[in-house]
Amino acid sequence: MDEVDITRALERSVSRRTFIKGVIAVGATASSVGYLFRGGTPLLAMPAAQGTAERLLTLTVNGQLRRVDVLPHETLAMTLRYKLGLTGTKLGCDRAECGACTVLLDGVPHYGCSILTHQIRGRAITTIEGLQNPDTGALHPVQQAVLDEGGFQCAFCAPGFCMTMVGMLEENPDPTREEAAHALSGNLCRCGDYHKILNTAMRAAQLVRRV
Amino acid sequence: MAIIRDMIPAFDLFQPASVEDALALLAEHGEDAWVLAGGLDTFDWLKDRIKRPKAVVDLSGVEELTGIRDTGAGIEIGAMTPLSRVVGDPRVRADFALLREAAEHVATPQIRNQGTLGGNLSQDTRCWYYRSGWPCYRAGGNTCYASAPKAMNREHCILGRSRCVAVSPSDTAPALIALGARMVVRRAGSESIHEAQDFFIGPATDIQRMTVLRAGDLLTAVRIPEDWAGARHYYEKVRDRGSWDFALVSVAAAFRMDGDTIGDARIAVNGVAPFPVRLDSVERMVVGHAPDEALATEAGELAVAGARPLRHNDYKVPLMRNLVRRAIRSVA
Amino acid sequence: MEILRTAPNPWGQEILVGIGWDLMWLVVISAVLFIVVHVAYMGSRGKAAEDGEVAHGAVHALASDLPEHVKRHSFASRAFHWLMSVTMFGLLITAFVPVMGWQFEWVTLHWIAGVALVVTIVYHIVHSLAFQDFWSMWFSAKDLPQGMEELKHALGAGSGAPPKSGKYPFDHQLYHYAAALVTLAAIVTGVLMMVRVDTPFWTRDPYLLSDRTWGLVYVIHGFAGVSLIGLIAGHVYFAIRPEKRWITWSMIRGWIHRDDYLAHHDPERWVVKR
Amino acid sequence: MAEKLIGKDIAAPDLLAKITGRARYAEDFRVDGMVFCKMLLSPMPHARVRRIDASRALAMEGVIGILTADDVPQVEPHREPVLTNEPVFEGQPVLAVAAVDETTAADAIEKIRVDFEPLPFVLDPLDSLRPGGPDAHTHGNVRVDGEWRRLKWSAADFAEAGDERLPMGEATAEWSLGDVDRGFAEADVIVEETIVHQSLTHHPLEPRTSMAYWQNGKLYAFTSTQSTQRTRGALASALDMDPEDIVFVAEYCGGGFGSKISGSTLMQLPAIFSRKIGRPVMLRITRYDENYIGRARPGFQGWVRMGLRKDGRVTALDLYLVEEGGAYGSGDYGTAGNTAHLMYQPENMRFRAVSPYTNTPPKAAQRGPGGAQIVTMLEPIFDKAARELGMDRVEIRRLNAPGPESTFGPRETPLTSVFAREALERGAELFGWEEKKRLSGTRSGSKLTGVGIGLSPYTAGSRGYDGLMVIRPDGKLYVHQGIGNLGTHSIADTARPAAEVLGLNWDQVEIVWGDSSQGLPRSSVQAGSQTIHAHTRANHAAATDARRKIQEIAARTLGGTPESYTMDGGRVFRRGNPGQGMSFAQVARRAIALGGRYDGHEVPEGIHAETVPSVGRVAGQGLVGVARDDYGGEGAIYSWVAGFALVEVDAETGVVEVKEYTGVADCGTVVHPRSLGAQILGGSIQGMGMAMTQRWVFDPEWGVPFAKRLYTARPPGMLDVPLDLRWDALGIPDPQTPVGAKGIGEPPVGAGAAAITSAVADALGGRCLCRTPLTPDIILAELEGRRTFGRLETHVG
Repeated sequence: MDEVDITRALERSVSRRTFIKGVIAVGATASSVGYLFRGGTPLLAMPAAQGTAERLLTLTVNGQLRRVDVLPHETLAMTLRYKLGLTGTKLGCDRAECGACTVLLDGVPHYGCSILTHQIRGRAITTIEGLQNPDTGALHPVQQAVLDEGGFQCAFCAPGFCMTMVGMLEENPDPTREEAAHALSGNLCRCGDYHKILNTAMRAAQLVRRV
Repeated sequence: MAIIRDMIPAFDLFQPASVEDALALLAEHGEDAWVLAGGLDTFDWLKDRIKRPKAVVDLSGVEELTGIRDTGAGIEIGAMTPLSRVVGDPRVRADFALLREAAEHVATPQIRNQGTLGGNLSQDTRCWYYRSGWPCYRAGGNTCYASAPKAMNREHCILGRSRCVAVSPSDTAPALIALGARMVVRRAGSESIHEAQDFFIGPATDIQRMTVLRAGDLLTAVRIPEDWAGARHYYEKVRDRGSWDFALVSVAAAFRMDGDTIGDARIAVNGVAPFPVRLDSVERMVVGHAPDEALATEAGELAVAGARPLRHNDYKVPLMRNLVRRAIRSVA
Repeated sequence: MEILRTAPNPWGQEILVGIGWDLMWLVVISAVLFIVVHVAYMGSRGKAAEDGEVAHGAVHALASDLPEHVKRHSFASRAFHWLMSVTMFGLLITAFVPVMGWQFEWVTLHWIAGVALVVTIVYHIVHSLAFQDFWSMWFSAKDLPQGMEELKHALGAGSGAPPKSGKYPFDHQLYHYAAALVTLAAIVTGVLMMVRVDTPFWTRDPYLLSDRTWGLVYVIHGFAGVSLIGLIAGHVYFAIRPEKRWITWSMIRGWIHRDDYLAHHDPERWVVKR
Repeated sequence: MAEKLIGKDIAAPDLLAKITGRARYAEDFRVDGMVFCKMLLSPMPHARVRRIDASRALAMEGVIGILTADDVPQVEPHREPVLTNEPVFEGQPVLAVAAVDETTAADAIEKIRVDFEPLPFVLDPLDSLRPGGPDAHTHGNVRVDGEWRRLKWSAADFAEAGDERLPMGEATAEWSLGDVDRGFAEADVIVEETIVHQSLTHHPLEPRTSMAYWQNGKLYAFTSTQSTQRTRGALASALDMDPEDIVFVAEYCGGGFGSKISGSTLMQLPAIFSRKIGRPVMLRITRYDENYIGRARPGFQGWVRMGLRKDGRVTALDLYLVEEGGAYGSGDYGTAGNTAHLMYQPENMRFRAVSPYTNTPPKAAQRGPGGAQIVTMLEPIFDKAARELGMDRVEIRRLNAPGPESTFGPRETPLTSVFAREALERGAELFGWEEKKRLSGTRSGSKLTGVGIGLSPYTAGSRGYDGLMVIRPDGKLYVHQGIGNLGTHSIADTARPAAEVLGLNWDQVEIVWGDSSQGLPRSSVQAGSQTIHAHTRANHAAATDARRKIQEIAARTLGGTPESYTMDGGRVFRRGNPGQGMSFAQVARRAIALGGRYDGHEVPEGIHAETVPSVGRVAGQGLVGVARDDYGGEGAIYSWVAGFALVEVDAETGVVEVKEYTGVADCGTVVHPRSLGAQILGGSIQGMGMAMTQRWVFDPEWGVPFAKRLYTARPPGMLDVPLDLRWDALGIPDPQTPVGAKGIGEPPVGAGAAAITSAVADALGGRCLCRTPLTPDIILAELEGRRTFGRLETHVG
């Protein structure tokens, strides 16, 4: 069945209540068979309950439109890592505690492990893979600051910290060290590299202000 | 009960775009429905596979539940308003700084970006026995594991216990009580308004709920009247870590001064009982007096009168006493 | 319908937690149905009045030297009965009203009522053994045929003149034993359960018994509790039925009229001192 | 002149990958046909599996197979099996299920019915030592000389101690130096305390995920591990295979701190499972799993008695430790005893210890195992003695710290170098000790100020490993590193001496790491803070070999003696005549042409058997430098960190705020200053977490742990550490190693933790709480005189 037809069929099955509609993009869908949710039902084989969310979503990830088959109970971190191959977003705890999965939704840091992909339709998702300028290859000031300061040790936390820093600088490009510490307090670094991470944040702020 | 605590089991996801539709869905699915706001409490339960709702009603698309507006007689904050928006709101900042401070003490920046005011108020307790899926009273079983003679209960209650000894985890709750807020609760076909302190219920009333909300109910908004706008206030949360930690004890207080004496006061404490505790008797005692050290001491002692600590949380008695003292001292 | 509630314990073992509350509703609904049916049945037979009423004043040969008021219950017995019923109602209300949906802080009231019940029961046992005719509540195999007749009449199903009983009719005896058994079960389990409740006198210890044993204790307590709903509903219903009022009054006034004595009791089996 | 590399800040070459999402950690690998497995964890702390019924799970669509204890290598009961039918801690993996996706695998696990028979369990080692106390294993509660024993102390042992002092029955480990009784007789001041150090989980941010598949009889294994080549060896020996049949990939490791030294037991699981079902298997370890199998630092309950003369010298130290052995035993106590001796150099010492097994998650080395705990516990007690003697705390430490002639431990081991006194002096200066100690015990409002010192030694090196490197025809030096990449930047930093020996600029150096198929040399495990010492030496040796070969090739090609050639910037040339020379690219091609030992076709004598096939893998790629570190040396290699902290204790809430911290290291030559600073401060911060917040909590009735979440286990976050953090290093080279560098990973942990315990005791007027963690409840209860739990109680929460 054609994708668009499927979606229309689904829409018809939805009751008259006003439910959020997935943005329907024309074109081929991303692989609807991810690593994560292959076992159960393939797309649309499962009869949807009245009014339930449709599974085919179009997400804006790092400036690109990506079509994905997303199960209702799938978290954004899982979609990114297992459906879209964006493994830069890490799962440190999967419980909104460590911050390794931090991504930006419309520029604001969120824990990717603790939000359903279905909850963020229409919002722009930025992951660590999206920081570098895709055309020029130029690093984001935050990334440059990491290189300048030799930031991070094991760096499993690094993508999350970088995303939080980007979000922080968007809101406050001239933080004090203390403000930066507060802004970054939702990310854990088990290597205890907080000193260098704060140096990096301050350096990044400098670079951002220079741009 | 180790076995497995991973991967959310399947559910049907409903994403209403209006409160009416949300209420209709909740009415339709009754006990099988689960309200999803910011999800920070929800996903723990689901990933741990302990609570298994059939239908999840996601409120993220209900725009009318988000936002802060001036009602003329105060402000109304939509239940789905993210905590960071509450923190950043100029009106809250100017007139209800107590709420701003409390909201700022919630967990982490990311959680404040995602977590909602309604969710912070309605979240379930963090008792680790209950959260481990043990069949305690709160989970429908016939015992409390946390108050057993050798149980680990440093974070449990010293007041208000009734079979269950868990504590309310909300940081914003005591602030809203101190500000005299009212909670707007709707269900299909009706609306009710609750004083903040009555919104939270103890195990004596219903051991399986933390708030008045029953299946089918939706907390839609919090109204803060002008009464305490611009009042002097005190907020303090004592926790083990500087972020991502619940209060061991927290205090929120609002004061109106009458010259050198306290003209009016509202004081609430959390982390000490299964519900945020409003200290009416302390309020009555301090009004009309100068907030000197003697009054602060007396207030602290009165606040903890009747406290019954468990094996590992005796420290909460002096901690609560001292925080109430500090609150009184703050207006000296 | 949920008869027993189970849950995995902290080690993942499935344990009993208590009875299913559906049982409570089952008993409540059954009791109401029974009463409704019985009222209708009795009404249709129009027997109530004639069975119960005795023409007072008729001089009876045997009655000449009987006092007009035959003493049936001492003050102590009546006091016990009513105190016990207060505690029993207290227990039933604090146990089941919250389950039915009206929430309040029931635990403390419940255990206090339970303690009061235990006190009254202990008093009753001592009193009945030491000061009362213990055997008047007792029946033996030879009493059975007569007892069955009495039972039929008690329910309004008998024909002809009601058979005369001893001091306690057979239905009372049966009821007493059923109630005693169930109440004792509730008391024994309830006293054990006190260990798990915080009181001013001790700190709770849920680990006195294994959680499997506790499950049984809860189930027995639960069954006893819902059984008591049925027993007490029946008791109250019959007590207020018109044909039984003469005997109900005796629990208030302490005596029955000489004529009721002669009409309903066998003087051989209930010997009244003249 | 090529740049000087040692002592410069150069970002590690893998950093860009780490901040663009390109760095692949174990969970980031994907293979066609890959399936997921999930584990069923024991719900009981000690049990026996009677029956497993997996029929409903196996009937599910998408479920591929099951792996049980019967499918995995059988090991002796004191060794941790991959899966078990007799779990000895709650959360131990019992079986695993593979399915096409994770949700199906998790659903399948729930459908499996396992009939467990509960067995007696014990959480507190003292309970196991009580008369008639339970044993954690059915075989006994301690192991002595490789044999199980049931060690029980007498009721009299317990009665004698009372509630407030550690009972001390028969020990299983004991040593003495001098005569401790005589030492106490000579002492003018004697301090005595009972101590409790809680167990705490490692919690590396990356859980120990593994993926594996088989192809043409070879195992391809991807795992999260601190070491690379040595983990391959561990995996091979566990699976009884030739290491050369494993392609082992571990490019990045998201932290280990001792918990992933040579991988983990569970890294075998996907390999075994994959062999059984013929599909690649991913075992994504969750934080929940990690709690149980991710290892923990063992806790101590102990007793210490210390005697000092008026002049401040420690005359006697008597130490008894009861260690929580966990499910599979632990040996931190040994290092603890040695460290205590090393720190204070007591004239007489007695050490006794016992380490009963307990039904708690397995223990393992955690950054500074044994040493960190004992430094944390002893420093405030030592302060107490200083206070009684009226001596300055820096001074008394200087006085007792070891010097160049000192030895330590029962075997009276000498040290290669020690500059502990200098570290103290430099730390005192940088911290402003003289000025800040005046704040000691002062109160401002509700805040009590305290200053503290932690002087912490730890092992810092090893000898005799191999270096392997190739100069390829592109003219670049490829340094092959068998060590791991866990964030210490060692893969790059230990290569710097090689570049310097060969006169290369850093951009002419490439690092080859993380994939055994590329040919990696025999290396140290990346643990024990050895790497910078061991592998600057090994790479120095291999580079020296390469240098010699380059000189020989130059001499062969251009004439003259090898000695007449020198090199710089990627060229070898005649001394005094830079024009006469050849590029390294030319040298590499020439080496390939010459073959034999030049391009690795001939392997030198003396290198490790594990390096030999690796040399074979690089043979022919260019000029091969390969050598064993034969520099030798005598004595133990130790680094030191002197930590200084200023804290404020809120007397009304019990909250401790660390305001300032300074750490100064004696760790030889500084190779990479910024990375060194990160180690000193990062380790210290881990120590602060240990001292202030982190612990395990167990319900004593069920033997089940809480504090399983990060927010309840409480590793420190950014707001829990001071903004004012300072570090420095003495930079005095160790004379016994050509580069002069000693390790630094571990010494800071004890320094950071002890500076806090010492400062908190100072703020409380010298009152030592003598337990960790110093959470607000414990401090407030102490201040208010309301302690409600036992002095020796562990796992309190």
